Amino acid sequence: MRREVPLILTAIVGITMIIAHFIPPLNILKNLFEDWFFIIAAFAIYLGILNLILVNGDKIYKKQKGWLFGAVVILGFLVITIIGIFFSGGKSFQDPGTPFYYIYMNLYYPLSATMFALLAFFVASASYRAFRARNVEATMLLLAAFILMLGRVPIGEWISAWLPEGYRLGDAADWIMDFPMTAGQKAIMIGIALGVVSSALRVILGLERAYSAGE
Amino acid sequence: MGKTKMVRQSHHHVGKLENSFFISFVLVSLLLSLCLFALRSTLAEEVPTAQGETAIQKDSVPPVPPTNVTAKDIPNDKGGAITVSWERSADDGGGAKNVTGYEILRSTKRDGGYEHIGNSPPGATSFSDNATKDKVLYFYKIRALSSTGTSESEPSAPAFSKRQWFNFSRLSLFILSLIIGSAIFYFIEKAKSGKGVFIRKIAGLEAVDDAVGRATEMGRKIIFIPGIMDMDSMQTIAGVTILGRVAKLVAEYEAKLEVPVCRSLVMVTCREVVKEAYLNAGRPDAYNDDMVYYLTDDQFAYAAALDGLFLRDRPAAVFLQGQFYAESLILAETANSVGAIQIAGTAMPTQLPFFVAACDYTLIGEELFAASAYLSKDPKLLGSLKGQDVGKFIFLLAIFIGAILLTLNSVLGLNLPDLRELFKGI
Amino acid sequence: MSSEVIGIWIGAILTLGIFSFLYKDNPFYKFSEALFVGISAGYWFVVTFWQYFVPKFWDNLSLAYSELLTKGRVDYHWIYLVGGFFGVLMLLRLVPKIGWLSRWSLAFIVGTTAGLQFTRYLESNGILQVKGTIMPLDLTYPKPFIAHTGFIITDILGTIWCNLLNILYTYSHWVLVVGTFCGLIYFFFSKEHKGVFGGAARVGVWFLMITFGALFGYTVMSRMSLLIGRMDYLFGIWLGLY
Amino acid sequence: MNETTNQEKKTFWEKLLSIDRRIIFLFIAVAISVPLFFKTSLDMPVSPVVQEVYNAIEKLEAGSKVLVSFDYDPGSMPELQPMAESFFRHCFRNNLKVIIMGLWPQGPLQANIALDQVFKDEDIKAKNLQYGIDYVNLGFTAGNEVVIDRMGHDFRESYPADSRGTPLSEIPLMRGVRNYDNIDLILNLSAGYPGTMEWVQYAVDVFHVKLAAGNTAVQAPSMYPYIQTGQLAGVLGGMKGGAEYEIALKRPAKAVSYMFSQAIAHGVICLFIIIGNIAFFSLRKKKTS
Repeated sequence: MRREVPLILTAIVGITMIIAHFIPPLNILKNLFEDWFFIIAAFAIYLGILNLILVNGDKIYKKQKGWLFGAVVILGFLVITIIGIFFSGGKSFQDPGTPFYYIYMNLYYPLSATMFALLAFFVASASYRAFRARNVEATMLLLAAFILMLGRVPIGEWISAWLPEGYRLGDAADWIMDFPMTAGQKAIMIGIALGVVSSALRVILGLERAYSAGE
Repeated sequence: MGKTKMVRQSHHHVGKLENSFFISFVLVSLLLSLCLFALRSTLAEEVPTAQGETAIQKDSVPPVPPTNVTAKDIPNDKGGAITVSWERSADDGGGAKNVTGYEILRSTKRDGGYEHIGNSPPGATSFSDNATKDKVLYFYKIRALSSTGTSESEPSAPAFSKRQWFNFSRLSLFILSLIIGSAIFYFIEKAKSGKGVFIRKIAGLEAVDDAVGRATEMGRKIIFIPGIMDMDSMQTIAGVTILGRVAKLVAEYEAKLEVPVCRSLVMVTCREVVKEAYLNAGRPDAYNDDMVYYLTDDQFAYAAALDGLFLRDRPAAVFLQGQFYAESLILAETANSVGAIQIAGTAMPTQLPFFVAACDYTLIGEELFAASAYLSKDPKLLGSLKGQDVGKFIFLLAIFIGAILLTLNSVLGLNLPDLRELFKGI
Repeated sequence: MSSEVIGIWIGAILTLGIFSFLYKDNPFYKFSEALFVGISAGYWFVVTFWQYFVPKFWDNLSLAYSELLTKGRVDYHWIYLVGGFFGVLMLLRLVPKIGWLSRWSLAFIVGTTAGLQFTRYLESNGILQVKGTIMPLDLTYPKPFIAHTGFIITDILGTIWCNLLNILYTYSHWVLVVGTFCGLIYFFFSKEHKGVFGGAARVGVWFLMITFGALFGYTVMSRMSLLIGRMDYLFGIWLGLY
Repeated sequence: MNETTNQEKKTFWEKLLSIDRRIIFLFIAVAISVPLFFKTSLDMPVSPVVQEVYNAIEKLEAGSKVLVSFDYDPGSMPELQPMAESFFRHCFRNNLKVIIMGLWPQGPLQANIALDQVFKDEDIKAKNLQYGIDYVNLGFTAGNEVVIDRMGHDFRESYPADSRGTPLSEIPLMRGVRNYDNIDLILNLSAGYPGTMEWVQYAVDVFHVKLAAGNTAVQAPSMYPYIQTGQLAGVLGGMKGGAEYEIALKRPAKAVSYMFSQAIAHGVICLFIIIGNIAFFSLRKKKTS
C-alpha cells in the first residue's frame, strides 16, 4: 500500500493528463485536476505556517540569539492574518480602503519593491566581476551585454549618432536580439521541451520516485 | 559551461544497432507524418454553407440585412458548440440606418420557430453558440438592429455539433509525443538489459562531489534551494529529485544540510526526499525534519530571509536548482560575497545569464532535467537521456531539411513541400 | 498626521532598512527582514484562504449542499470533495503514524504536473519553436558603405563597423537557423563533443554566450527602473525634494 | 572568484580588480538619484517591436473591443504603470472599448490607478467616458492559465460578474462579448507568471486571437521568438519600451522622464566594465612579461 499506491496514482493521473490533451471530452478533467491542486495547496499551507510558527516560537522559548526577531515574525504574521481574515470585508479584502490594503501598500509593498530594487546594485557588481574578456566565450558574453546595455538607452544613440541610420548601436542591439539571441534562446527552449518530456516520463514510469518511496 | 571532455559512464559501447534504431525512428516518423498529412485533407470536415440571397435593397426604414450566414461545428471540441458567421450589413458602420448590433436567432426548422439566443456588437461577423445539443440540426438567422428598425437575414444551411473523440489539429503533436516517448522508453528498457550508455561530462554536476566534500572539510553548511515555485512546475520536481541525490552524498560525507523552502507542498516533498536519501545512505538517525523548513510563500521575503541566512551562517556550498525569477541574482550575488561554491540550474532563459555571471557552475535548461539521472548513474535513467537525444535529432533533421527545401524553393523557384505544414494545427 | 502620511513614513523607514543590507548585515535589516517574512507569510495565507480555499473548495461544496437540500439531487459539485480529501491526507502528516498517507496527495500532484507539462512544453517550447526556425536561408544584400564624416579615424571606424554589420545583416537568416541548430547540438548528451560535432557544439556555446550577454544587458534596464522607482519614492514622495 | 589571494601587497590594478563592491553600489545610487532632480526629457527613435504594438491599436476601428489583462503587482510599477497609462490613452483617444481584467490579484487595482491618471487628461476628460459602456473592470480571478482557457469558451465561466459584482449580462459593454471571437485585440501587461507566455500558449495558439504586450525588460526578450513566429504582434520592453511608446503616441510622460536616470546608470556600469577589463589586461601583461 505505502509504496504501490502512490506509484500507480502518479502513473494513472499522468497518463490521463497527457491523453486528455488529445481527447476533447476529457478536457474537463484538466480543469478539475488543476482545481484540486489549488485545494490541496490551500490545505498544505497550514503545514508551512505551523512550521514557521514552531521554528520561531522555539527561538523565543529557548531565548536563542535573535529571538526578538522571531517574535517580530510571529507578530507580523498574526496581525495581518487576523486583519485579512476577519476585519477586511471577506472576499473583497484587497479593495482600497480596507486595513489589509493599508498594510499591503505601506508595509508589504515598500519592503517587496526595495528588495527587488536591490537588483540594480547586484547587476552592477556582478557585471563588473563577470564581464572580463578572459577567452572567446567570455568576450562574446561581454560584447553582447555591452552593446545591449548601451543600445537600449539614449547614450547609445548619442555616441553613435554620427553613423547612418540602421547602423547605430540601437540597431546593432536590435539585430542581436532578433537573430543570435533568438537562436540561442530557441535552442535552450527546444532542449527544455525535451528535458521536460523525458523527466515527466521518468516520473510517470515510476523511475524517479524519491518523493513517494521509503519505509 | 560544460567542457566537452567525455567520461564513459559504462563499459559497453553501444554500436551500430543504435544507429540503425535512430535511422528507423526517423524514417517511421517521416512516414507517419506524411500519412497524417495525406489523411488530414480527407478528415477535414465538409462545411455546410448556405448561400443566402442578397436582400433586396429597399429605401424603407430597416437596415440592409446581413448576408452569407454560415454555421458549422467547432472542430476538435467536446461538442455542444457551433460557430455562426456572416457578412456585415451594408449599413454597419455609419449612416442613418447604422447598425447598432446583431441578434442571433436559432431554430431546428428552416421556416420558423426561431429563438433569440444571443447578441453581437456592430462590426462583429461571428458568434459561437455554446449551447447546442449534439447531433441536432440547427438553422441560424442574423437580425440586424438599428434605431430605425430591424431586418433578418436568410437562414443558414443546417449545421449540427458533434463530439469529437480525437483532436485532429493535434495529431502531429500526438505522433511526435509517441515517437519521442517510445524512444525514451526504448532506451530505458535497453539500459535495463545491461547495455551502458555514453553520457558526456556535465561540469556543473562533476563539481557536486567537490562542493559537498569542501563543506565537510570546512565544517560549514550546505544550503539547497529548490526554486521558488510550487509542485505544479516540472522544474521544481527536477530540483527536488536533484536534492535527493545531493542529500545522499551529504549523508555519506556526514556534512550538514539545510533546505529552506518557500512553498508548503515543496516542504513536505523535500522532507520525504531527504529522509529517503538519508535512509539509503544508511544514516536514518542523522535525519531530522528541521533540516527542511518553510519561510514564506513570498518571492522577495524569501530572498530577504535567505540573504540574511547566507551572511549569518556563511554556507560553504549553495545549490540553486529549480525555477527562479528575479530573485536569482539577489541570492547568487549574496552567496558569492560570502565565498560559497555555487551550483545553479534552471530552465528559465531570462535568469540563466545571472547564474552564469555570478555562480561557479550553471546547469543550462535541459541539463537541469538531466541532472538527477546523471547524478544517480542509474543506467535506466541515463537511457532516458539517450531517448531525449532522439527527440533532438528529429528536431534538428526537421530544421535542416525544412530550411533546405524552402531555400531551394526560393532560390530555384521550385515548389517543394513546406515542412511547417506538418505542424499546421498547432 | 493623516494615516496616509504615517504610511509613507513607515514605507520609507522600511525601505531604508532593506537598503542598509547593502552596507552590511545589521539589526535594522534583521528587523525589516523578520517583519517582511511574517507579513508576507500572513499575506499569502490570507490570499490563499480567500482566493483559493473559499472559492474553489468552500463555495463549490456549499453549492452542492444547497442543491441537495433544496432540490434533493446530488450534483457534480460534490466532486470537489475529492480535492478536499487529498488536502486532508496532506494534513495527516501531523499524525506521525499515518503521515505516509500524504504521499498519495503528493503522487497525485506530481502526476498531474508531469502529464500537463509533457504536452504543453512539447507543443509551445518544442514544435512551435522548431516550426519558427524552418525558414528559407535567404540573403539580403545591403549596400556597401563608405563613411564620410570629415575625420579619418571616424571614417575608418565607421566604414569597418557598417560593413561588418552589413555582413551580419546579409546572413541574418543563416545566423538564426545555424545558431538554433548548433545550440541544440550542444545539448546532446549521448554523443562525444569532438570532431565536426564538437565544432558545432562549440559554435552552439558561442550562441548561448551571446544570448546570455544580450539578456543580461537587456535586463539591466529593468533593474535600474526599479531602483529609480524606489529613489523617486524616497526623494519625491517621502522627502518631497522636487 | 577572488582574483588575488596572495598576501603580498596588492598593486593598484589588483586592488581595482578586487574592489569592494560597496563602492560600486555607491556609484549606482548616485547615478540614479542625481538625475531625478533634473527633469529632463529625451528624444529617442521608436523601435519596430514597439511600433507594431502601436500599429495594432491604431489599426482598430472606433468601437472595437480591447481586452487589457493586468498581470503584475506594484513591484513592477515603475516599468509597467507608464505603459498601462499609455495603452489607456491610446485606446480612449481612438474611441475603443476597454475591458480590464487581471490574472494577478493586484492587477485590476493597478488598472484603477492608471485610469485615475488618464482621466486627468483634458482630451479624455472631454469624452466623458462611462463605466460599463466605454470601459469595464472585470477584476481578478484565481486560476492562472486555466482562466485564459475558460474565457476562450465563455468569459462568464471565469467572470460571472465584474469587479463591482454586477453580472456581465447587465453591463452594456459585455452584452455582445461571449469569448475571444468578440475581442479585436488583447493587450497584456505582464511581469512574470502568469503572463504573456500563457496568453500566447492558451489564447493565441488555441483561439487565434491577436495579442500585443507590455513586459518588464527582463521578460521581453523571451517574447522575441513569439514575435518572430507571429504569435505575438509586438512587445514593449521595460521603461525604454514605455518611453518609446509615449513618443510614438506623441504624449511624453513618466517613462520618458525616468530615462535620463536610466541612461546615466547604464553609462556608469559600462565604465566599470571598461575599467575592469583595462585592469585585467594590464595585470595579465605584467604577469606574462
